[in-house]
Amino acid sequence: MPNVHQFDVVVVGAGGAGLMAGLYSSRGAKTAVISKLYPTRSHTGAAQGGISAAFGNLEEDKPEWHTYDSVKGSDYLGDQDAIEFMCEEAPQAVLELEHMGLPFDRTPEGRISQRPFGGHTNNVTGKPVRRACHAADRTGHMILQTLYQQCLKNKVTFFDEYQVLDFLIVNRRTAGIVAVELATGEFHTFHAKAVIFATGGHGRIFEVTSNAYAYTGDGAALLLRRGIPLEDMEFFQFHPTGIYKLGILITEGVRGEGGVLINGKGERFMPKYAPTVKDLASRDVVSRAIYTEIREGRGVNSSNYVWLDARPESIARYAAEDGRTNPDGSPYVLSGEQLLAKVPDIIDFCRVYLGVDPLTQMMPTQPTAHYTMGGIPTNKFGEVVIDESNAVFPGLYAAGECACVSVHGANRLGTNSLLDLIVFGKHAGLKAAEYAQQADFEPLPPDPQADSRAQFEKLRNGSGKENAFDITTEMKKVMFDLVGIYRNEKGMQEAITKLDQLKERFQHVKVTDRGRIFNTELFHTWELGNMLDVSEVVAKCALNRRESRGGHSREDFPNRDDSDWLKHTLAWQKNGGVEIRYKPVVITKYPPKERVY
Amino acid sequence: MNRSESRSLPLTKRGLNFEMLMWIFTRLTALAMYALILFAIIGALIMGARQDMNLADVLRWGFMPNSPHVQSTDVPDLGPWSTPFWRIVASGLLLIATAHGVHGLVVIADDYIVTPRGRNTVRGISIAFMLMMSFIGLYVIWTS
Amino acid sequence: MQVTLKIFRYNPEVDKKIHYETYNFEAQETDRILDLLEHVKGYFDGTLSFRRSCAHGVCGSDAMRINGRNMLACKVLVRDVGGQITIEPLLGLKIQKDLIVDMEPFFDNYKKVLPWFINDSPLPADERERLQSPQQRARFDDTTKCILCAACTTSCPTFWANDDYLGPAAIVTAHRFIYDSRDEAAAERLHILSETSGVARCHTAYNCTLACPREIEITRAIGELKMSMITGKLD
Amino acid sequence: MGLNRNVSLSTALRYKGQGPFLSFILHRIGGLGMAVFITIHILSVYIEALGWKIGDILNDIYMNWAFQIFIFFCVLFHAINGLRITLLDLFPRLSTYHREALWIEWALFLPVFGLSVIVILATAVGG
Ligand SMILES: Cc1cc2nc3c(=O)[nH]c(=O)nc-3n(C[C@H](O)[C@H](O)[C@H](O)COP(=O)(O)OP(=O)(O)OC[C@H]3O[C@@H](n4cnc5c(N)ncnc54)[C@H](O)[C@@H]3O)c2cc1C
Ligand code: HEM
Ligand code: SF4
Ligand code: F3S
Ligand code: FES
Repeated sequence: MPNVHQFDVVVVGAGGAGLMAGLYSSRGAKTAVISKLYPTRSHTGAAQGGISAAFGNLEEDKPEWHTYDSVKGSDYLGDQDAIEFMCEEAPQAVLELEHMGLPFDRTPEGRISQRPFGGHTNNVTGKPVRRACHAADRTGHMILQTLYQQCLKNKVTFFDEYQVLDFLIVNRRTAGIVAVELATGEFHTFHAKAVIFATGGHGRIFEVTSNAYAYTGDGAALLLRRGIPLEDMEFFQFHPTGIYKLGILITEGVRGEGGVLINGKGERFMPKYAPTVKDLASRDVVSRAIYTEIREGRGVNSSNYVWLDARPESIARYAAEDGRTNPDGSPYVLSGEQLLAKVPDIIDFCRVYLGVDPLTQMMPTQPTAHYTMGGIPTNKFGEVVIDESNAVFPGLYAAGECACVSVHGANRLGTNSLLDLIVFGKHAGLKAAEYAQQADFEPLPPDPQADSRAQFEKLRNGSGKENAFDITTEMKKVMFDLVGIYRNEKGMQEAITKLDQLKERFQHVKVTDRGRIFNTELFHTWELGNMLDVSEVVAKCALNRRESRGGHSREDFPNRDDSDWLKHTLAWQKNGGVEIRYKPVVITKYPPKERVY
Repeated sequence: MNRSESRSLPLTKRGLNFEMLMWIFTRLTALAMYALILFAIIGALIMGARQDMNLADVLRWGFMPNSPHVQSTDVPDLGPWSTPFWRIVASGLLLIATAHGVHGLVVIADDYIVTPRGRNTVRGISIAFMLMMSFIGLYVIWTS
Repeated sequence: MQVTLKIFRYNPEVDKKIHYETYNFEAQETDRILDLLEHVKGYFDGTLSFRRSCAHGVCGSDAMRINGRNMLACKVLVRDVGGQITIEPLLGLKIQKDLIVDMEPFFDNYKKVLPWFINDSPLPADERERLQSPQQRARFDDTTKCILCAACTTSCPTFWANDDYLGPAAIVTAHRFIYDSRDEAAAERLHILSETSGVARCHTAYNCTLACPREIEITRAIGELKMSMITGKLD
Repeated sequence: MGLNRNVSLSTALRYKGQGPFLSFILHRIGGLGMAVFITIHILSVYIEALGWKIGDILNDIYMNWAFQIFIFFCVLFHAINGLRITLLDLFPRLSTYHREALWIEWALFLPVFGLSVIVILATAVGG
C-alpha cells in the first residue's frame, strides 16, 4: 500500500496542546505530529493576554482560589475534580514553560510578572487578583514558539501541511488516521496505536469571530462522523471586546491594565452589572452586558458597538474611582509608553485596521465569537470518553480547545485555555505513550483511504449549482444572529431549518479545481462540510437546553436551572440527525450557588 | 539576579573567525582611508595647493598622494610632493585600498558562489590578484 | 470603490509558463488584501491558491509581494495601497502554485541556528523560575516577536542570490536566544552565524527591516550580533 | 515540482525596496567601478613605464567627461555611503535612525556631486 507510515502515537494538530502532547509522548513512544498548518501558524499563536497560575508573585494568591474562580466562572458546569487538578498543576506547568525558555515579562524581583484578568479574584476580598502570567500581549505566540522549538530540540517528527481527514477504528479500537498532503494531494495512512486530537476550535462558524480561518472544527467533525459524541457543544464563548466588524480580539488584558467599557452615552456601564469587579467580570457577563446596552439603545451612534477606553488619563481616573493601587499602595497610573510596552500588538491592530490610536482615542468594540467550550469529551488524563458512564475509547485522546474535559464548563475564564493546553496536552501525551507501550497495533482496514477518497470524490462531482462561499457566508450569519450571544426557541428553530437547507445545498457544491497540488479549494470545501456538521450540533444542543448558563443565554429561559440542567450534554450523529443525551457534572467542594461579580 | 553582571565571551568563543575579521577590517579600512585621504588633502593645502591646483586635482591627489597626480597642475616644484614621506603615505593607502577592494570583490563573489570549492578558488585568485596589484602599485609609486 | 487586482498565476499541472490574471470588482477601502483574495477565490476562480489562517497578522501564513514589496495580505488594507493592486509570490523560494511557495529551505535555515533555549545548569534551589530582571528581559524583546512569515528573508538581495545564506529570519531567532540572559549557548550560535553563510552576507540593504510586518528592527539585530562577535559583549 | 527559485537581476531590481536598497545597489556598483578603474589605471601606468604605448587610448577614455562623471560618482557615493554603513555597523543602536542617516547622506552627496558634474561639464565644453 502506498504512503503508509507507522507510529506508536500520532498527534493531530500542532498548537499548544498538540506540541505539548507530542513533546511528552515522544519521550516514551515513536511519535508523529501532523498539522494542516506549519506548527508556528497554529492559532495558539494568536492568544494574547496570559496564562494563569496562582503563584502570588505580586500579591497573595492560591490554587484553591483559582479553582473556585474557575468553578464559578464555569457557571458550575465544569467538572470540579478536573478543575482542581488543573489549578493545582498550574504553577508547575507554567514554571516548566519558563524552564523551556519562555520569555515571560518580569517583576522587579526578576520573577514572572502577572496581571489581572476577568473572573480571577481574591476569594476573601472579592477584588481582582493578578494571576495571568504574560509575555507582553503575545503570550500564546511565545508558548507556541517555545514548544515548537523544544520539539525541534527533542527531534519530534513533524508532518507539516498534512490535513487529517479520517480516524480509523478497527475492533472498536484506534487503528490510525488518514491525511492528505497538501503539497501533492496524495493520501497518507498513519497506522498508530494511539491518536491524540488537538485540532483547536470551530469559531469560524460565526460571522464575527476572533478565530483563524483554520478553525473549522475538523477534529470534532471527523470523530463525530465516526460515532464519537461531542460534549457541551451549546456552550460557546463570545469575547466582549472584538474590534468592531472585524472581530479581531482586544485582550481582556487591556481591561486588566485598567481599560473600561463606555456606552454610546459616554457612561461606564459595567458597575451596574458587576458591582465588585466591574469591567473584569467573567466574559459571558460582560458580553451580555454590552448586548443589553446595545439593545436598550445605548450603543455608540445607536449602532451595535461600544467603546473600550484605555487612554492613560482615563485609566488613571477610573483606577482612582475604583480605589485601585499598585502593590506598594501608590495610586495606579499607566503612561502611554507603559501601555505600549504591555499591549503593543493591540495598539498595532487598532492603528492598522481601524486607523484609531488607543493612546488618544477610544476603541470601537463588539462581542466576538471566541472560544469553543464544548468538544470531544475526555477525562483529566486526556482519554476520550464516549458515553454517560465515561467509558474510555482505547487509544483515542484529545486535548486543547477541541476537547471538553470539562474544565471550562459553561464559560471559560480568560487565561485558563492556555493552561488547559499545557496541563492536559502533557497528560494526554504521557497517557498515550504509556498506552502505546503496552498495546499492540490493530490491523489496518482493507482500504483505509476509501472513505476519505469518497468524500473528496463527492465534492469534486457535485452538480455545481451552488457556491461554497455563499453557503459559508450564510451559515456564519445564521449562527451569529440566531445561535449567538442571545438565543431563543424561535430563532434556533429557524437556524436549524436554515442549516438543513444549507446542508442540502452543500450537496450541490462542486470543486472547480481538478488539480492535486495545493488544491486549497478542495480542502476548504471539505472544511465547510465540517463546519456545517458542527453548527448543526451546536444549534440542536442549544435548542435542547432550556435554561441560561454561562455562554448559553436563552431569552425564553433567562435563569439557570440547576435542578433540571446541571448536567453535560452529549451529542451523537445518528442516521443523519443528532441524538442528545446527558451526563452528570462532577461536584466535589463547591456546591452551585448564584453567580455575582 | 546579577543585575549588574555584564555578559561577555572570551576571544575564542565569540565567533571571531576570518570572515568576521575581514568584516571589521573592511569597516576599519574604510575609516583609515578617510583619515589618509583627509591627511593627504590637508598636506596638499599646506604645500600650496590652494593657488596651484584645482579641486579635481586636489581630490585626485587626495585619493592617491602620488607625484604624477600633480604633474599636470601648476605646482612649480614637484620636490615636496615626491618625498619618501608621501611615497610611504601613498603606499599605505594603496595597500589598504587594494586589500579593501579585493576583499570587496570576494564578498560579492561569496554572495553568488556557495560551494566550498568555488569559494576557495575565488579566494586563491583574489590573493594572487591582490599581491600582484600591490607589487605593481608599489613599483609605480616608488619609481615615478 | 473599484479595485483592479492583478494576480500572478501558475499552476504546475496545467501551465507551462507563469501568467497574470486581472480581476475587477467592488471593494471597501477598509478591506484587507486577504479579503480581496478570498473574494476572487470564492467568486472568480476557485483554483487560486494562497495560504492564510489568522487573518490579523499574527500567524505569518500570507506573506506575499503586494505592489512589488513583501507584506502580509491580511495586514494591508485597500486604503493603504490604492485600487490598482499587483500580487505576486515571495521571491527566492520555489513557486509551488500561484502564491504558494516552498517554505522548506526557509525553515531549514531556521533550524540551523539552534532555535531553542539551552541551559543545562541546575535550576535555582527553589526550583522556581530562573530570575531575569525586566531590563534583561527587554534586551531581546524585539526579536521575540518574529512569526516566521519569511517576508524579510525573501526580500533580501543576498538570499535571492543564494538560499545558503541563513537569512534575516534565522538570524533574528538566533538573536532572541543569544541575548537572553538565561541562555547558555551564545558561543555556539555566534560560531554558526560567523560562517560565510551567516551575518557576513548581510550588506545592510534594510529590505528585511522595511518588510517585517512585526516591525522588528532586523538590520539592527544583525548589526548587534556582528559587533558582539568583535567585542564579545552580550549586553 | 514547482518553479525554480531563480531570481533574475531584472526581477531583483524591480523589488520595491526603499532608500537603503537603492544605496546598497549603488554602493556595489561604486565599489566594482572603482576596483575596475583602479586596476586598469595601475596596470596602464605600469605598462607605460615598461615602455609600451597603449596609454593614449586609455587616456582618451579617462579624459572623456562621461567617464569622469561616472567614476566620480563611484568614488563619492561609495565613500559617503561607506561612511554611513560603517557608522551604523559600529554603533548598531543608531540603526533605529537609518532613515535619517540616509537623508543626511543624500544631503551631503547631491550638492557635492551636482557641483562637480557642472564643473566637469563646463570644463568639457570649455576645453
Ligand atoms: C485571539 C485569541 C486570543 C486568545 N487569548 C487567550 C489568552 O490570553 N489566554 C488563554 O488562556 N487563551 C486564549 N485564547 C484561547 C487559546 O488561545 C486557544 O483556545 C488555544 O490556543 C487552542 O490551542 P489548541 O492547541 O487547542 O489549538 P490550535 O493552537 O489552534 O492548534 C490547532 C492545530 O490543529 C491543526 N489542525 C486542525 N485541523 C486539522 C486537520 N484536519 N488536520 C491536521 N491538523 C489540523 C492546526 O494546524 C493546528 O496546528 C485566545 C484565543 C484567541 C482566538
Ligand atoms: C573612503 C573610501 C571608502 C569607504 C568609506 C568604503 C567603505 C566600504 C564599506 C563600508 C564597504 C562594506 C559594504 C558592505 O559590506 O555591504 C565597502 C565595500 C566595498 N568597497 Fe569600499 N570603501 C572605500 C573605498 C573603496 C575603494 C577605493 C575601493 C576599490 C578599490 C572599494 C571597493 C569596495 C568593494 C568592491 C566593496 C564590496 C561591495 C559590496 O559588498 O557590495 N572601496 N566599502
Ligand atoms: S523577522 Fe519579521 S519578516 Fe522576518 S520572519 Fe520574522 S516576522 Fe517575518
Ligand atoms: S535585506 Fe538582507 S542584506 Fe541585510 S539588512 Fe536585511 S539581511
Ligand atoms: S493570515 Fe495570519 S498572518 Fe496573515
